[in-house]
Amino acid sequence: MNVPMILKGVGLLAVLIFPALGFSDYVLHIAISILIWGFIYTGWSIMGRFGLVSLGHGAFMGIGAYVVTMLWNHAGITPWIGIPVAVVVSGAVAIFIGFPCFRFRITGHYFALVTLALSEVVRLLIVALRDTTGGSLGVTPRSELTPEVAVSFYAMQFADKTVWFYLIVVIWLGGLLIWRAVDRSMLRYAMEAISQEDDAAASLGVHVTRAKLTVTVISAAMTAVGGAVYGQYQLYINPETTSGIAISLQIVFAVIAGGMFVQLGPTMGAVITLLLTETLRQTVGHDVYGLDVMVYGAMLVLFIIYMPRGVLGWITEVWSRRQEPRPTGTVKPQPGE
Amino acid sequence: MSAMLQVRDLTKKFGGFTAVDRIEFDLNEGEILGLIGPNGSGKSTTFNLIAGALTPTAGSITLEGRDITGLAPTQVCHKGIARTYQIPRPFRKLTVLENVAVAAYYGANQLISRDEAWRLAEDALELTQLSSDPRARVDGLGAAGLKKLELARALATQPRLLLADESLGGLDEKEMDQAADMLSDIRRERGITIIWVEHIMGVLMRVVDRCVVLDHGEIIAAGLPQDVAHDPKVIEVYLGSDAEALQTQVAGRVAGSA
Amino acid sequence: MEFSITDPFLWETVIQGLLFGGVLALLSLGLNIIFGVIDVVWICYAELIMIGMYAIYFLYADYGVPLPLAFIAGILTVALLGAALHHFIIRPILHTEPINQLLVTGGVLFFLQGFATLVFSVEFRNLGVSFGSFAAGDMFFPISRMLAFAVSLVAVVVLWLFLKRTFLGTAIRAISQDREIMPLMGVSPQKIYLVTSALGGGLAGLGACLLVLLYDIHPAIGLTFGPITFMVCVLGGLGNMIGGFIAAFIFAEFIALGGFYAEVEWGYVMAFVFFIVMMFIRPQGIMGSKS
Amino acid sequence: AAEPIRIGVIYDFTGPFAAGGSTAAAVGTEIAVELINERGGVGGHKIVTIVADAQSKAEVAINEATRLLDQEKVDLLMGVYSSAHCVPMAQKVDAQKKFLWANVCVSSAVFKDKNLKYVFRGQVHSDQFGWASCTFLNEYSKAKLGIEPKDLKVAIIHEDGPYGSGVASGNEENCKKYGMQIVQNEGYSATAPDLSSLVTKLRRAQPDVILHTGYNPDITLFLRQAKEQGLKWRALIGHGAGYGQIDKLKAAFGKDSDYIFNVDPVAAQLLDPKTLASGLGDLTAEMVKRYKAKTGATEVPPHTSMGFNQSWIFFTDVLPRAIAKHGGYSPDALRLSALETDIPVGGTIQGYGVKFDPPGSKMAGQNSRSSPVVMQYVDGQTKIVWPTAIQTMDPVMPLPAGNSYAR
Amino acid sequence: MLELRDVATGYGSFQALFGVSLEVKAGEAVAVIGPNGAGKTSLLRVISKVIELKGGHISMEGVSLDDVPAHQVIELGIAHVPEHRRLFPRLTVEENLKMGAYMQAARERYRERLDFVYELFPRLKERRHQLAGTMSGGEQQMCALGRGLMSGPKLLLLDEPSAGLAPVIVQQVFDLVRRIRQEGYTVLIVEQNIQQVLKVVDRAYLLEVGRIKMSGAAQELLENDEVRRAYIGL
Ligand SMILES: Nc1ncnc2c1ncn2[C@@H]1O[C@H](COP(=O)(O)OP(=O)(O)OP(=O)(O)O)[C@@H](O)[C@H]1O
Ligand SMILES: Nc1ncnc2c1ncn2[C@@H]1O[C@H](COP(=O)(O)OP(=O)(O)OP(=O)(O)O)[C@@H](O)[C@H]1O
Ligand SMILES: [Mg+2]
Ligand SMILES: [Mg+2]
Repeated sequence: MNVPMILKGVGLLAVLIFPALGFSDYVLHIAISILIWGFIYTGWSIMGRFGLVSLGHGAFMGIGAYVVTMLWNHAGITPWIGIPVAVVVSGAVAIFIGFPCFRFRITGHYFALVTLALSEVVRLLIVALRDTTGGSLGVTPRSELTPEVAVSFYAMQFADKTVWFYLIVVIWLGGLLIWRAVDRSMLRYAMEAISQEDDAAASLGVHVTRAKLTVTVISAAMTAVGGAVYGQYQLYINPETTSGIAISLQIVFAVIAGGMFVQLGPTMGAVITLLLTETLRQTVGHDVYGLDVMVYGAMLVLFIIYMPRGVLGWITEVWSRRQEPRPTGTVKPQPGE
Repeated sequence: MSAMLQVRDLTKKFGGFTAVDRIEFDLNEGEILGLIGPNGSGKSTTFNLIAGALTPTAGSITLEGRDITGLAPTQVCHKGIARTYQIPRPFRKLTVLENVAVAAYYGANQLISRDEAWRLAEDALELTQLSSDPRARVDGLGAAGLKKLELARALATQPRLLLADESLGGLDEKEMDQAADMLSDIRRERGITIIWVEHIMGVLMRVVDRCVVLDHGEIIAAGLPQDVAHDPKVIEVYLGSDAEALQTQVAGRVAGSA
Repeated sequence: MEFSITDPFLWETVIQGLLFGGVLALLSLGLNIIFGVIDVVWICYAELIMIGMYAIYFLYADYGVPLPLAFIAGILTVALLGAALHHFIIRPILHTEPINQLLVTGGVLFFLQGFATLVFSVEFRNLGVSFGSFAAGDMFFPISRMLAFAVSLVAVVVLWLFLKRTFLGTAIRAISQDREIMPLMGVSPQKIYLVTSALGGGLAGLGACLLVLLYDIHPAIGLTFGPITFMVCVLGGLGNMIGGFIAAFIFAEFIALGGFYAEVEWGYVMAFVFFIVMMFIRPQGIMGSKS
Repeated sequence: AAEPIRIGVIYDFTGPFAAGGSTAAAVGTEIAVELINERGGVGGHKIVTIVADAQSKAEVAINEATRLLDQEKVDLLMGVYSSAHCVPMAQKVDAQKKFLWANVCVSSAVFKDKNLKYVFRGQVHSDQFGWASCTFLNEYSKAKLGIEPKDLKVAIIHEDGPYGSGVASGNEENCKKYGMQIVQNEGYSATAPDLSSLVTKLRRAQPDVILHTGYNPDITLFLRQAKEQGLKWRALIGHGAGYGQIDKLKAAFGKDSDYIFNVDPVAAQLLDPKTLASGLGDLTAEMVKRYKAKTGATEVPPHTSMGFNQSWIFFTDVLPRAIAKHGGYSPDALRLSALETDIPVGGTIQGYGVKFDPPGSKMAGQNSRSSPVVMQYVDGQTKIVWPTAIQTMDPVMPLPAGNSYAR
Repeated sequence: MLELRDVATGYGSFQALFGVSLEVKAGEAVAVIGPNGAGKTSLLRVISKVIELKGGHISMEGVSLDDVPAHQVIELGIAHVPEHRRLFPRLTVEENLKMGAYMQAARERYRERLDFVYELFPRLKERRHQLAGTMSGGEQQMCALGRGLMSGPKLLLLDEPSAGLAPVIVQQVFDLVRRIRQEGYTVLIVEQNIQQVLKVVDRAYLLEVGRIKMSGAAQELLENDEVRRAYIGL
């Protein structure tokens, strides 16, 4: 039992009893949003931490949200089936776009910009296919809720935010576990190796394309689940809020702010960015229009310059520096940062 | 006995330029073959072709009777061929041990446990005399250390054939001798067959069984070190005035071993 | 819709596409030179253009500065802004992961958008200057776009000569290949970077001069050009100015002909899909040389 | 004094919608609140507003609605500019049994088949925009253009956002109904940098009338490219949003902005006060005065009237009755009161009356008496040309020679 | 001509040189030899100020270099041909040479110097429009030397010019160094190839772990037992 473990335990307990603390629905709403986004950001960081900086996750989120809602609205298929379908679709798209990218060694800025185009294509498609998707007006999953029916498990619709909260806590914890599994796997070393010297990694037996595709598909699938859950929770999706460049950038920035090399970094990113935007909008935003966006931009700049590993990355760095000299003995490296 | 590796008619063109021109050679199991030649004569390109990093324009490569021409680097590795890079390419974000462990885990042709991978990695580090601080970052290794790391990683994949590209570059003369001894040891103890590219003739000639000399992508000479050292063509394009010293040295070796 | 080579509307579309390509080409120039030299993508590039447009607008519309002077001032403003962007924001993180440099300019993007909202308000502004158009039979070609086309042609030639012929230009090309040894040549890398940033900024300013004639100015104008400019640069091979130049025309034709044969909306979808497909066929860009 | 009534007011003050009329509408609402409070509030209650910026983003709009209701404990919500915000917000608020009084957003989708109980809108809806322009054309085509409606060639172009596509589908449906020939129907992104191929196609299709819905930047771009590429028409009918901002069009196009039609809820100051209930003329004058004082603008856009008028209806009709008759201003009281609203045509400053569709009907909650008007810009003046009963000028059609766009 | 007194330098917290003093007289050729990682490259780098001078003093012809920024060192007549040649691979040979003449004073005599270098290395003239990155190792080394000469330096710093080259080319490179000497240049050269370099230079310093271990005439070091045992093998 070490200090970080204790902190994590206490943190988890705090999360679990959170709804019982009597906060208003708004606070609960923000908490739920943080967890959904935290999950999505965690999904992004699974590939982002290895230098696969995707600006295209808006596409996967859009696919998740729209596939599930379209299946429900047009075919009456429950989201419980819709979500796996969305995962498969987004995984397929990830492979479709990822395979050539990785085969042809599209990395760095190029990869970022190709994926940026992908997220834009998905957004444009949703808009252009307005007869099916509802276009940029967005669409609401057909509601099963009435004043009498507060819970429709079949439709994955719940009037009570507390239900949502726990459902999403489970999903979020699942995301963290996936993150950890990847972190502790040999795949992580392979990806680190690839991100440095992909030729050398290949000649040492690492299936470069396969390894990259694996993390990409995991990441895309998580994002799609996030998008689907987001749509179910908000009971409304539109192309701007679930896909396109803006969302993709939002995802990247939040992860950078929180720290993508630490398990809880992406969640931290969600906490920081959501609280920051909410606070800024409610304080300066109402008096001086534009100032909040300005401050937000400036904070991002400062984060990247002074805390390139994110807030949590920075904290753990300071922490581990204080723990110096590092214990020796076991030769096996401790996974994780 | 049929040769372990057979290279036939191997050709590589870059645009209009022919870097490797219809070369052919055989390699017997347990041999150390020296691949030498002037700068730009196609040595590294040949390695890249065998290791799958480049696809041949023509020709074939056969390992232990199976055609491996045009396989991807990963597949070639799994067939038992490992290579080092002339300019070291360490994974800078990983520790020394992790660098080698990746190779051990993924380089193995079958699924091995992670513990097994760590063990193989430690083993390879020991063999290359790198085991002093396996948890160090590779940045601290220095030129000689990086060369050793290249070897350690290659060995961790449990190859039967090792392609070593200028493993001595940047070492001082004493370190060179040590490294050369290491290659002989590897061959003797593990039975690993080696092709070795090097410009430091004094050291290379001491260790190799045979030499192949490339110039402008073509083989201009092949044979025992003492024959190659006397070959006028090789002297002209490659050895220059070093030839004399080399001839006496090689002669000494032949005499010594006889 | 039938295809007919004699259809004057088809020809008009093709030529309009060409002219629009000129606009895109001009926009991509600055971004490309920055990437080619400093290896940084300025995500906020279109926002720099926006600031330039505002500068020109206010000088001309509010202070009565003659248009040519306002143009020069606009170019200088953005050049200065480009240099400042590099000096204060890019330089401190030049040694860190390349993607950080891309993202930091994303922060600047938000900052500049917020800044414009705060200072210039969300109002749409329009210079109200029109140069009319040139009629060839039944086809009409806007002079402002022809101007953009001509300016980008001249700019690319001048830039090319500058990079090929002068010492400074050679140094600018050299520094992207080996940053560390530049001091050994007696070159101060910082100075080159600053000059390049200013040059890239100045080219953005030049873009602003033309855009201000064509579009309304508002804080979100960057959305209109940002993504498409990046696509053009990548398609041409990041940092490859000639490639970017050609890519601009290909892209514009896709938009124009796609819009002509299908719908405007689908024209853009097709252009983006084409982009993605091209990345797989020629990942290094149509003219890129990096392997 | 009685407790103040807290109202959460949501508009877009930043992002693309802000200048598209949202800010102007917000000022209208602000003026209405000021006036009411100066008159001592409603039933002794002062009105307190908590204003929120939706930043032109749906997610923010939802967050703000939740915050205002839960955190700020407002009694009801009001405002909302964008239809993309209205749709989800209406549903959420209704599900929570909270009250939303929508002021500006027009999409029919907000109400259509949703059977909302606590959401009401006095504003016209998008189907009516589409209906108004086609009906206007149907009435005047033969007389003014000498073309039978069934021979009239119309082109529908629109930005592909919720607003543009909503209006356009109304256009399509109604013009088809009148038998007109729709030679082109196409959407484009409001941020598109180039519309030349659209212009080229329109030149080829040669429509008599273009029905256009868009925001400011794309309208300017379209008109500029149309002019430069020699696109001609007999009439151009815009539908609110960007076309509601005549001063912007005038700044960009000068005299060429003359004779453009615009379908919109009327800007109150344009109506002849004599056609309205007594006192409304003075009210409009006061609104105009205050708007100019607050913003320094010379033109008062229609959005100000929308923001003002809906608020005013609420403060002077729904709210007092709820307090007096239904025992307060709980969502249920407000709802009951709203369902009783019955203002005849001519009873509001924008001319239309108010009667909400009852629960169970297709558009439950929508004002069935609202209607837009068709206006025309002449020499920087805005004239009402339709409905004929309240017109202040006979429509000028076709476009007179001399205008750059005239055939 | 060049004088170093108690020079210290390093990378971050790592110290590479500890109080190194040495001297190069006008017209001399001096070698610095030593094992891997001894700090030879660092020594040349600190002279051209590519890395920070952390202690001691450097002067060139009596002018202190202590506070001169890296890109101005060349103006004092010091040209540094770096380790691994470091040509600009996607510039042509001639453009590489042009970069060598970047500084203001050299630009004025650009033509003249170019002719001189081409005369010295006719091969370069032949290949002047070829991209530097596509040339053979030996040709690249010529180009790197030529680039160093373009600024018209008084002192040439050469860092392992023979590394990674085929034996014949190594001999050519040492021939080049000899020729450059004959043209009257002062040379400070760092080499691993001790036997060869000591045949070319007048004097040499032996550097070990950041300190000068020994110095003397070239012939002296070549015959020194310790040097022979530690570095020449055999
Ligand atoms: N990817 C490539 N594209 C074009 N030419 C190449 C490429 N790779 C190698 N070459 C050229 O092929 C020739 C052979 O190169 P190679 O690296 O095999 O030489 P080498 O014998 O290893 O030389 P050295 O001893 O200097 O390492 C060289 O002229 C080189 O410039
Ligand atoms: N950029 C750097 N960052 C950190 N340490 C460095 C760096 N460059 C060199 N060093 C370290 O400084 C020491 C001296 O290096 P230097 O390159 O000067 O040695 P050298 O004598 O030139 O060796 P070689 O024969 O390998 O070229 C070495 O221990 C090396 O690891
Ligand atoms: Mg080689
Ligand atoms: Mg060195």
